[in-house]
Amino acid sequence: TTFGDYGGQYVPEALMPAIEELTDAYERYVLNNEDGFMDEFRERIRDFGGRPTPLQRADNLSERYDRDIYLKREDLLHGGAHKLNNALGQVLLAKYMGKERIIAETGAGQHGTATAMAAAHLDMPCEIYMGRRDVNRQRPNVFRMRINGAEVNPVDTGRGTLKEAISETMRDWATTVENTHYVIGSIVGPAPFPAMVRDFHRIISEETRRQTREQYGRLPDSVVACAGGGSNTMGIFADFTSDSPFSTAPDSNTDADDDVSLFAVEAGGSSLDVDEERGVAPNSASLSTGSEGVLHGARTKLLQNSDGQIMESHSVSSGLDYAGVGPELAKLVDDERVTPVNVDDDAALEAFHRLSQEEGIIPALETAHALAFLETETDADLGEFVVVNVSGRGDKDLEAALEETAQRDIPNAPAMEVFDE
Amino acid sequence: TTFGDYGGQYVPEALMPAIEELTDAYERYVLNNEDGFMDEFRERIRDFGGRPTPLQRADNLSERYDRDIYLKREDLLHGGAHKLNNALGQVLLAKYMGKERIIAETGAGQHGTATAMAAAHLDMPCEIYMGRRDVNRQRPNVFRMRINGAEVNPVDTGRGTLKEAISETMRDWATTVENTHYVIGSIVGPAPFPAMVRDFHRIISEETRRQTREQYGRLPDSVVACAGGGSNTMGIFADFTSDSPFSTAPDSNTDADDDVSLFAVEAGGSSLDVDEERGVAPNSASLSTGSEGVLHGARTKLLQNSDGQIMESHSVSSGLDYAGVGPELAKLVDDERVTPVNVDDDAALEAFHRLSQEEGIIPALETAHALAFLETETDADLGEFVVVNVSGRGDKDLEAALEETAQRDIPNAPAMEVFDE
Amino acid sequence: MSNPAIDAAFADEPAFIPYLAAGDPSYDASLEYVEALARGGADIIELGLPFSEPIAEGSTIQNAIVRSLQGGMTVGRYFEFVTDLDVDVPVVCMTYYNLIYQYGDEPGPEPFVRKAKSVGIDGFVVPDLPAEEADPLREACDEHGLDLVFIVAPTTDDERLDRLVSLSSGYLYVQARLGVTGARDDVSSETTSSLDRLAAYDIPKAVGFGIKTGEHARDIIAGGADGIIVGSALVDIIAEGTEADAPTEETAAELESLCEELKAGALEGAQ
Amino acid sequence: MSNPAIDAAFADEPAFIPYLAAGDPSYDASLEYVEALARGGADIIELGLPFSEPIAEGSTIQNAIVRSLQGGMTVGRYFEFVTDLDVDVPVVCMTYYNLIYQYGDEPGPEPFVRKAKSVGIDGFVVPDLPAEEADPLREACDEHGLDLVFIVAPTTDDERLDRLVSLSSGYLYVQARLGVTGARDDVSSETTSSLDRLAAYDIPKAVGFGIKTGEHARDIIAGGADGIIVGSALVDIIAEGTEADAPTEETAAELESLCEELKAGALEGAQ
Repeated sequence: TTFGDYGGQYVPEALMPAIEELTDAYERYVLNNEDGFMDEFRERIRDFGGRPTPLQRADNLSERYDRDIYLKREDLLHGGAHKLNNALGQVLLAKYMGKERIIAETGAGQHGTATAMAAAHLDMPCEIYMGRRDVNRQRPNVFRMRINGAEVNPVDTGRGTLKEAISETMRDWATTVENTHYVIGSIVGPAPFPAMVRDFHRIISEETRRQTREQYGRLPDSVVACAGGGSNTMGIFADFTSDSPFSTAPDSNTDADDDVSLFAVEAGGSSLDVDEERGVAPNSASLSTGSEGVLHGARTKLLQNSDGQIMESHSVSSGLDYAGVGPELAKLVDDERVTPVNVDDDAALEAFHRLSQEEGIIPALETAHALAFLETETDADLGEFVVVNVSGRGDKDLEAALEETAQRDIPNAPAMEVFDE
Repeated sequence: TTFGDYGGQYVPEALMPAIEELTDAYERYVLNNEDGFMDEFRERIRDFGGRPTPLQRADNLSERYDRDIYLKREDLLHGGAHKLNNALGQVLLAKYMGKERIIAETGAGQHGTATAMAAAHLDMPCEIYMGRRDVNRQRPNVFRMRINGAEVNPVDTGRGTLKEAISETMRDWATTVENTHYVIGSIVGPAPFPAMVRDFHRIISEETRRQTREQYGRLPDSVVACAGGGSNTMGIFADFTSDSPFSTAPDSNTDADDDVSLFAVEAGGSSLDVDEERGVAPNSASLSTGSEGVLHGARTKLLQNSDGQIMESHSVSSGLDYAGVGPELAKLVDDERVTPVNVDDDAALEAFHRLSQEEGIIPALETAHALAFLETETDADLGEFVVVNVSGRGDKDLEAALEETAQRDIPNAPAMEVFDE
Repeated sequence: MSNPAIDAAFADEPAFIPYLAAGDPSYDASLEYVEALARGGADIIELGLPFSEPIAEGSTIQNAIVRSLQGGMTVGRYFEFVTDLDVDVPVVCMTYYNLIYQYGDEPGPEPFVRKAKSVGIDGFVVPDLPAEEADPLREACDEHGLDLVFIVAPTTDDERLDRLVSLSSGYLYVQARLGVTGARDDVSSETTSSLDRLAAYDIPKAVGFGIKTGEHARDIIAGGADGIIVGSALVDIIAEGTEADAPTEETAAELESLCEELKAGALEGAQ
Repeated sequence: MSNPAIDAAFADEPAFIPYLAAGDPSYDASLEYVEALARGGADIIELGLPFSEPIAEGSTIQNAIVRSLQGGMTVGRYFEFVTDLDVDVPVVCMTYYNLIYQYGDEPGPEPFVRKAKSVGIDGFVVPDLPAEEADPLREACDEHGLDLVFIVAPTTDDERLDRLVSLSSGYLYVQARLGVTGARDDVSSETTSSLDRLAAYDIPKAVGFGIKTGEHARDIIAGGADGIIVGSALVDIIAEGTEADAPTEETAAELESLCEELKAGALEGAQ
């Protein structure tokens, strides 16, 4: 249940029996494919989700950076992001476990929409908790969840954002644990969630290994992914880390894998400095600047003040705006297997426009961070052959990206005067 | 250049040399794969577009209708609809032809966004004409085009909708024809456009044949697709029609194919009656109710008054809201190879909510028409094994669908009171 | 085989061919406007029958078409209009093919041509009908003795040109530049080279697209044209008059005056 | 090995254990409120140290935590608060593990426990610390002679129960029902069955979650509990007082009065 010193199960006693039950189900169904669970998962994520997603050479970026840049196109997964891998896996697992009801938290709404889709697909009642402020800011995602038949429960406590929604979902679970599964949205939370969520997302890594070999003849020199909670990150890193308990890829070769550099790109926000007085970190770079602590059920790296109170994080990308990070990723950083880097809001917006204009793919603002790293990284660490995980599409971010762009001096921003009349 | 009596090239003389040049390029590159054009197209539509798209069994619909309902998931193509097949094919062809600039018309913005993406991907300057009213109604799609680097030219003439945008694009082309390619958005227009656009979309049909055989062991009993202009329709029908000049599928079997029923589902709007006085048809059912005439470069079935003036069409789905239809589809209907049917706005909205809630896929309102046909079709004509083309996803339609739903009594509409506060 | 009235218009001096959309902005006003063209010296009148999807027109004429349709113009009213029209110059009907194709009880263009003949129309210009699709209309025109005028564009190559000339009767409509109809400020060098290419063909060449002043008219005739076609510059006067709600007579007088200038320019070019 | 002060609280009669968040809504007011609990008959006080992510609390206590943090409560101020507090009953610190873990210069819970001991705290309840993660804190508590109270839930099975009882000192916090903290209107049948299960264990059982009246308190003690824990019903009084901007003394008097009722109910249940 731990990754070195990270991980664990810091949850109320009332939930521990559910955690034990889930651990048992994880081992049986996910790790041992009991009743053909993983076969069914793979078939559904293929036919319903649209896997495998392509690995695409980005011709124009490759020319720009004078390296072979390949994009792992998770933006093409049903729902528009990698999120469905996990949501579908967990809802299916809940079904195998005999649960009758799904709950989940959501911030900007991506995990909520993925969970609502998976629950509709598998005919499971579903309720999503979402902060009132997020409900008001993310109307299209609330529409999507409602249209998919999920209940959306606005959370009015506190500031009405993700952290209140997580607490509220935990509370629901503490009350309904006997018939309800909590579909956690990232590789965070108490064990077995971080390992289980990774194992649903590791299909990204598995495909990337196969596709790089087929299309390029070898594994990449480096893999770049954005990291908030870190689910897309661990998804594409998983089979490149030699200590993955799930690393059963027939082509796995520990020596060669260690040559593949892994870069986790965090949100540098507006600054890496923190305002301890106000409890605000104007970034979400917990791997780069955080310290060890306990949040939402696990020990990991956190943005916290010296008392241990959790800081309010910030990023132009709401999906990266989280004060913690998956415990396995924290461990891999300590082990120097994964290199944490970060880019600021401005660089991410510039990369958002760059990929849109040069490759015809509008990325999620989360993904734009990974792409921005290509621009800032001028030395040779990336090597000749780089895979970037395009974790999601940017349709959800259009308004936000244009608003944030308008407030800044982004050199490649498109003029929007077409709306003037 | 014709399909029986349909088709042809009713365009100004100034454009005829470009049409001849395009015809030549179509024959060389598309039909004869000169310079490996089709190989490159197939590789790019795979890696950039995300083909093949899955053929998914819809478990809950299958149970509801007591047939095997399979969904061809074009909604998972990059951009969210089948549109990219054509846009990418034509932009690539323009590149092979040495053109330096792309123009296109767009109504609701789907073809414009697909063209903008393809042009960015292939590094071609791109301008999109869009009626002023559509610009104001479809802001997210205008954002997407601008973010992808395309110019968007609002058209202020007339009512500011699709027909004015088509005329304006024709005018641009008439001025710039020597260095510019006009990427037409459906299987309409002068020859060779209808055949060429079909040939870029027929990959849908090709995959469907292969996937039905692999997953079900045989071809389907029927194929159902919505029809506005008809590009997704001909895309999935193409290889099931024995007279396709492009029907080179190695497994093709004319006898067996003729057993596959093909249903083109048109927008019945609010009524099939027309208001000749006001020149308004409250539907877009040109195959079912239209008559032969000439529009936008081709002879086809049209909604027109007795003088031959084109009617203002209507549908809850802006993508079906067109007074004409592809000439090949008109021919296939006359030949009784394709059965035209129609469903009204209410049935389409109900089907929109049904697929969303029961299968976890929010369809485009266009697609919802195809799905609505399953509900109304109570006799056995569909057979046991039905493929429905899910031509696009409904993210673009969320606001419109909810607004239209709120104005009607749709039994399965979700309550939206979550927004009340 | 061409219409004698149209042949006559080119016989002695350069032909001045103004265009207006019938019924712009109303039936009665339009009658007066078209008659003003004749008073201003028109040798042939191109009279537009408005179609709802005018893909070959610039915004000036498109707006005229919208005004005319909103004013109640229909195909039936158009034929009445021609009947009511009191001019003694040939009238060429300019419209899109679908209106020609739909008319009457039988499919095809013949009923429309027959009716046109009966109301005194002398020929047709159909901007969306290239040589490839023209046979049925050409046959109907031959049957009834009407001219069918084809448009030659700067992009038209020599092979197409031969074919267009062989199909065309009355005159050739020489498109002065790429693009759509609309008044411009200069005379295109494309015009000159088009006329050079056409010199060898024994058919009157009338140049259109972009002519707005007597000076333009003069230069084009001097460059070898047999006639000039002017539409947008005249329609602009109606648009402004309609916008300003000016008296019909005032607008008609302005039309007449511009026609006189254009006609004079053409005559000067022929010196 | 448990803290004698806490043992004493259960020695003769049922223990009444009220909870408040320290610093809610301000340091000074909160001091008066907590002292009012003692005057109202508290045998032990559970004093919350607010954490920014209180995942186990219902909205009542979550809001109290927000008020307290906004009022400037920190870990350092909490220890001052306990020092300043003038009560003669044992104080149990209720907080989340991260604050315990972060305190001091060395990682781990020992510095926090040492400091807690020095200001007079007698024990801990840590809602997000299950048996699985409790060893370091258990050891530190043993070293300094403080109690560590574990929560037993309706979902806790017999195996886990054995382990929790073996780890717990002072008393067991018996969660009366599934869910989170918050005052309810009825006594759950889960409570009764939980108490039956626990009867065999030789450790005081204090029941919490949902108790709001003297009648509840009576029923629960009558059902076999050794104590009652009441939080939300008391916090509600502070929330209302804060909302109404009522004088501190008035709110303190209400708290004292409810404590008296609860204490009386508990004593009645022990008859």
